[in-house]
Amino acid sequence: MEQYEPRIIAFLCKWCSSAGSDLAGVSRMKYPPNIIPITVMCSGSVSPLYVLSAFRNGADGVLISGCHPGDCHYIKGNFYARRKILLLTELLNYIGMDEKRFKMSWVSAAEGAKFTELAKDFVEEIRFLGPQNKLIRGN
Amino acid sequence: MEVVIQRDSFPQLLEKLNRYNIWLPRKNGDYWEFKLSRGKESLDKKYTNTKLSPKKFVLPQTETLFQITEGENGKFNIDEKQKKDSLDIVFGIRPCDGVALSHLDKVFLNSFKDPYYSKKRDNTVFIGLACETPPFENCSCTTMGESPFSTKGLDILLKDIGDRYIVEYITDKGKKLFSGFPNLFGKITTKDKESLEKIKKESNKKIKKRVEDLSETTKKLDIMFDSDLWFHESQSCINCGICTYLCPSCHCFDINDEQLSKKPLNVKRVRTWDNCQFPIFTMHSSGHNPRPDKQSRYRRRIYHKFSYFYKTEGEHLCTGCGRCSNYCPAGINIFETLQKVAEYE
Amino acid sequence: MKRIGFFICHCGINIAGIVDIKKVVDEMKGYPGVVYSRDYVYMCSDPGQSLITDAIKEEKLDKVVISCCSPTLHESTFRNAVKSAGLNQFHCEIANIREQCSWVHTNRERATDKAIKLSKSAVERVRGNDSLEPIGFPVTKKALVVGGGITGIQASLDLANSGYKVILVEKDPSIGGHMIQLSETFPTLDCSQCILTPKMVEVSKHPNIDLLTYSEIEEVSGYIGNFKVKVKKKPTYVDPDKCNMCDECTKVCPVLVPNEFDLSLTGRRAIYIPSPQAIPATYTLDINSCPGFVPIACGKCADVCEVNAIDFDMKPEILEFEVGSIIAATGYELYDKKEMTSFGYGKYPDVIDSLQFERLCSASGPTGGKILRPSDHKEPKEIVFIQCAGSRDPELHCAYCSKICCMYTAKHAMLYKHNVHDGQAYIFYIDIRSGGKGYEEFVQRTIEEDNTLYLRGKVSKVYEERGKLKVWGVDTLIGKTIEINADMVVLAMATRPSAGAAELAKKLKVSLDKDGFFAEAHPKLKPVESITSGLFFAGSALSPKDIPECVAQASGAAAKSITILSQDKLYHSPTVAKVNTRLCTGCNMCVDVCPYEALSLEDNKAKVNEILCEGCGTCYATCLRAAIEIKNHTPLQVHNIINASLGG
Amino acid sequence: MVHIEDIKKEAKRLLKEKKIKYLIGYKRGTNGLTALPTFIKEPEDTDELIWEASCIQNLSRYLVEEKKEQLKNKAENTLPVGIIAKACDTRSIAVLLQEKFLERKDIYIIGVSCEYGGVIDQKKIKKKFRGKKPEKVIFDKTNNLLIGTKFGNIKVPAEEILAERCIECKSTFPLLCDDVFGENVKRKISEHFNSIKEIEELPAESRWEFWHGHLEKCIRCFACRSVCPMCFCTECVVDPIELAVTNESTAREKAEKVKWIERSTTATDNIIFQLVRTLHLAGRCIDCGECERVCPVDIPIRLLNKKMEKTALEKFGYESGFDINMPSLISNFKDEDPQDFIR
Repeated sequence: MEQYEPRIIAFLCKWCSSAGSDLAGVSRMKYPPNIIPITVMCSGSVSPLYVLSAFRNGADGVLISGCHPGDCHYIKGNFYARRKILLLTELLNYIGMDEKRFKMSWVSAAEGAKFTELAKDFVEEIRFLGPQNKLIRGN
Repeated sequence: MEVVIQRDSFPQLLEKLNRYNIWLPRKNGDYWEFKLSRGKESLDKKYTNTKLSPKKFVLPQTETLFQITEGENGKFNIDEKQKKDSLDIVFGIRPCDGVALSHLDKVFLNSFKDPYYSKKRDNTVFIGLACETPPFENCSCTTMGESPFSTKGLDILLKDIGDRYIVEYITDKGKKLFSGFPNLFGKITTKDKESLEKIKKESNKKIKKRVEDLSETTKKLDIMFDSDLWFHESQSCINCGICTYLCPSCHCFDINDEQLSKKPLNVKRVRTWDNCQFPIFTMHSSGHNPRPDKQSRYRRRIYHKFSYFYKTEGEHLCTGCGRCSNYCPAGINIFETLQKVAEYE
Repeated sequence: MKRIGFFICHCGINIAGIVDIKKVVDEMKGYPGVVYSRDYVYMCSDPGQSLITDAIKEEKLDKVVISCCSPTLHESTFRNAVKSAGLNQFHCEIANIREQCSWVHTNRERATDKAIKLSKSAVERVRGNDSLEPIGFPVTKKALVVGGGITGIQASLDLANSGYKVILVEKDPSIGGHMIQLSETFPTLDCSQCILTPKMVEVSKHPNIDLLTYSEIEEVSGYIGNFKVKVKKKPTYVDPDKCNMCDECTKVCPVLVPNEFDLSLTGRRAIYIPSPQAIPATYTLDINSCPGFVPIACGKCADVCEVNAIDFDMKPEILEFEVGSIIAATGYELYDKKEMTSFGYGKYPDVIDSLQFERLCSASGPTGGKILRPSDHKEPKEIVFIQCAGSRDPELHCAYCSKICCMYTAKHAMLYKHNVHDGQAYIFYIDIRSGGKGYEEFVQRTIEEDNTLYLRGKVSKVYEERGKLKVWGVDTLIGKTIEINADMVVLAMATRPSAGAAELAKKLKVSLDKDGFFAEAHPKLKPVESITSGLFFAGSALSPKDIPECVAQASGAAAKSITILSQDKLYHSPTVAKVNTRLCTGCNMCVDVCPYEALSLEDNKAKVNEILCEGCGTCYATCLRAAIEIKNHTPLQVHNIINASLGG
Repeated sequence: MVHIEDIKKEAKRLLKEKKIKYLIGYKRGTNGLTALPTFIKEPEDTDELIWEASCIQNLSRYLVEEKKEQLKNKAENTLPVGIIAKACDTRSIAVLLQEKFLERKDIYIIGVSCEYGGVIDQKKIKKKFRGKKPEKVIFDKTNNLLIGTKFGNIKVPAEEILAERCIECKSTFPLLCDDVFGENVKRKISEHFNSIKEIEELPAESRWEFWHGHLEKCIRCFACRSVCPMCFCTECVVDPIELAVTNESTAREKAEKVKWIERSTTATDNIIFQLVRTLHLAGRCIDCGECERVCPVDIPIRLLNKKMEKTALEKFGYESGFDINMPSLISNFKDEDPQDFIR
């Protein structure tokens, strides 16, 4: 039987987390290819609709990653993101979506290793949970 | 033709029919809806009427018309989603909703025969249940020229006379359905007929007649288009779609293509209910909206039901079931509007 | 219909080693919109770039996607190439299949699958991109410098000497700041006033500098290249053009108030000149202490003024300017003495702060350069200097190091010894921080040549007993308590941001750091820049600094200003927010969240100032009405990218 | 105690003295117990006003409509519109003011305190008085309500028939009022978030079954959205109310509308619609309960919003509808906002 391969969308802010994942590449660190990165300008620009849309289109997990508090390229975008994402997390959890499928992280441009660890752990967590079939479109 | 079946035999009847999809009214929380039968059960004596009308059996809210998929070699495969050959049997259709089915037939089976509707209509047996007591205060079938024992649109009508039902076959389809098991049915007696007449009379009496002669009343609509009645009647409307989505006769629909994947292409064409009370219903792509306010939308609803449809089809597109008025969040009552039309000078 | 060209780079074996290039090329060939798909070993090479430009022409491509390394490396390379072929730069997008794919994965099949998804995503991104041109806007070739201390003076002179007009605003009646109060400067011991006054004079004479003393910033609006500034010029009640500096007025003035310039060691009249070297050289009438604002009450100065320079009817003036850049150099002040009661400061006249000691050492000071006790004008024979008075004390005072105190205290001890040859100086210190050219040698001289006794430890209490100041402290090196009977105690007070900094920050709409200093845009790479383009900081308004550092930052900020002022037009990335006014309901939420003040409400609709907008998109994610989005980062693009990323 | 005669008198005065354009209030319903909205222009019509526990609706929704009409017709409002508002209704007006959709000068608020009561839950009444046809509900001075029926008045303990939201209500006294009737009473409240406790305590899978089961039924009549005073967007993100296009809109603008969900009434898209609505109401919903009341398929929508209300309060110390000058929940942050969920 073919092994189940989770599909994960990662919204990475351009200045910290995307750069951090670039660094993971430059440092030739290895992580599983299940995570498809989507670069956004700032974690603050990620609308909850993006997350829901990712789940709807078949994502098994969604990651949002931005700069550490205080390091935001846009000064405070990640603080707004933190609020919105917490609200979304609470809501998804409340309706019975597995909260582990949705994650937020701070990854700086220097944290290639952190990104690698995060990616590995997240893929394994999702692999353990299995396919997400609650918010799949058409259902 | 009329026969009789004991109330006690009803579960047996269901059992005999169990190779079909049998739908019975069942309570879901605070309201009734049609649910697939779980086997031996009876019609609940407390049953009033379903909140959502039975139109969904012939005109589902969402219906895939066909689906296009792109194959390996770039060829497209078109799948017409019309595989419905199994029979659906729906018990407990109130006569008003049966009348509504006859309205829908006029729309979908007359000048243009809608294949999707037609197929579903052919494969569904609608078994009515006459109202020995009108279930709601707003029941107004008599206003519409119908009765709680009307047979329009139905295949079979059951009439509850206490411990048994009088079974009236209306169509051949209906007659055929029960023909396989004659020993469940008995002959109708004079006594049965007498008690039925009594119940009928009682029931008719309980139903409020809102206007004396609806057709006379609605003739007034011809001169009322610019009346400020529409403004006042619709002032508390909130532009939701409850009245039309719950209405058994409303049948406006929209068709959309829904893309599931870009490459390989996977698209389906879907027909969904639409709603004239939504502001977007008449919105033009230019930004112009010929029915820009709720008074024009409410007026449209009344005119469609009591003027335009009447003029083309000879019937009012309303069965008096009362759903729109029972469940309107703002308490707008279509029958009160009709009364005001009647009083209009 | 869009004609999109797809190019994939092998990057030698960096990409091709893991990703099945051919499979990606084939897969992309069939993707909607892609009409051309090919690979090359090094896309960024000249032949690689020519492949793109040629294909644009031959295949009539209108958009291009290149799957290669991170866009941080070659996005601009490829966008320039695309531009040279006649397309708008935004019709080129990069899919990063090296750093985010081939370098981090090992499974060929799955890495290839991911490369395809990333490539499709880039196609979806480029599909939704509009042609955009950088937004150009003009620059007012004039700078505003706030603060007339050494930092502000240096910045103004550098700007003015480069040919730009400068408006220098100083809140006090004279420029010169704290440096003009100092005696000698470490480590060279040259006279502070002697080296500063020529610069002050140059400022006053410079044709490019408009000096506004006794003035404060009232309001700042606008943006880089186009700030609008309102300055309030307080009335001095003395017409500087008429005043001939005869000094008759001060002789008749009946009021005596503490002299700020001498830090209350002397007094001054209500009408006064701050110091002999004051620039502008004119008198100021301090209306808060003058009893005669109603001239009938006093008016003596006006009576004696032969040139009628005194004008009681002078009113505050609001002056408006347009400038292209702003440098805030608002400097520092000493820690509030009220906080230092345990050392007897404010209670005993002979416990003084470091600036007061500077005045005592200064030849122009109250004692003519002799070090005498304020209480009885006797020469102190034993003097205690206490370092870190308020600094490096996170529990009670300031957590940070005030940086300059180690050096000036060493200088004070040295100056004391040069003045009072038989005296003994003690210095209580935590550490001696003497990083800097010639600094360590200077401290060593203080210790060795001038026999200053450095005691490592803190002072717990200073109190007076029989005419002496008892200093209780501890020497942590020998582990014993120490008691010194001193004649005078000098506190090396912590430096704080100047009082007006917080208010100015509000007007400039920038944030302060946790200590109240201005916050630089980046602590290392943008040390004089603020988060607001066109606004710079310099000197001790940012953090405690000595003179050479202040001067260096002043020149740095001036140079940064010149990078703006020297442009005829400035350009700004066009990927900025765009409002759909038909959807906007004017709820103000985007205005609330915008970090750049780029949004405002006009006629109850959000309006974008494209020059201020940095395109972060926080407004989009906040807007409940989907009435605002970032150009070329539209929700539709993201929606399609999500779909493509998941294989749709 | 609130006396309807006082309200009528004031309403009459306002209309007579032309202080208000018209008054939005409650009149006796013709269909069951629930009071109906009425729009009174003439002073003599004020007699039809009622005030009792059946005045369930949040009439501020009609202020939104009035405003929209004004915007559409670019008309300048000359006189304020009068409105009879309960405590929760005034909070929704507060949010509308906070979001600058309404202007204070355009509204004249006649606040009515719910005192010890609140409004009734139609479903509870229906169950309790099956067949008795209740005609009106009268507030008692105590914790009881009197239900008027053909068989006379029946006394019922308030909590048995009050709407859940009223039982959990923080403050029964209206804010921002021009006139206010009734007293500001402190009443005992057991738990503000009692109604969601049960769901919160379910295991995740049961929570999913609960919500999936409910949202699957949604028929997209959009009554929840239509009745909500906070849903004043021109174009709803998930499914358009109307298209914000004009004759200047380009074809591309029209073509490139994002379809976050489809028209097909699939459970997934129903859920996404409600999730988006819930998120958009976070920090804005003031728990008037209208969405849940009007839902024809009995989806407990209020319990979604209640969860956000709880999160806003517990995590961010934010309460909606009390302060019109502060930034909204999501257009604001505090340095100490929780981040333990972030890795």
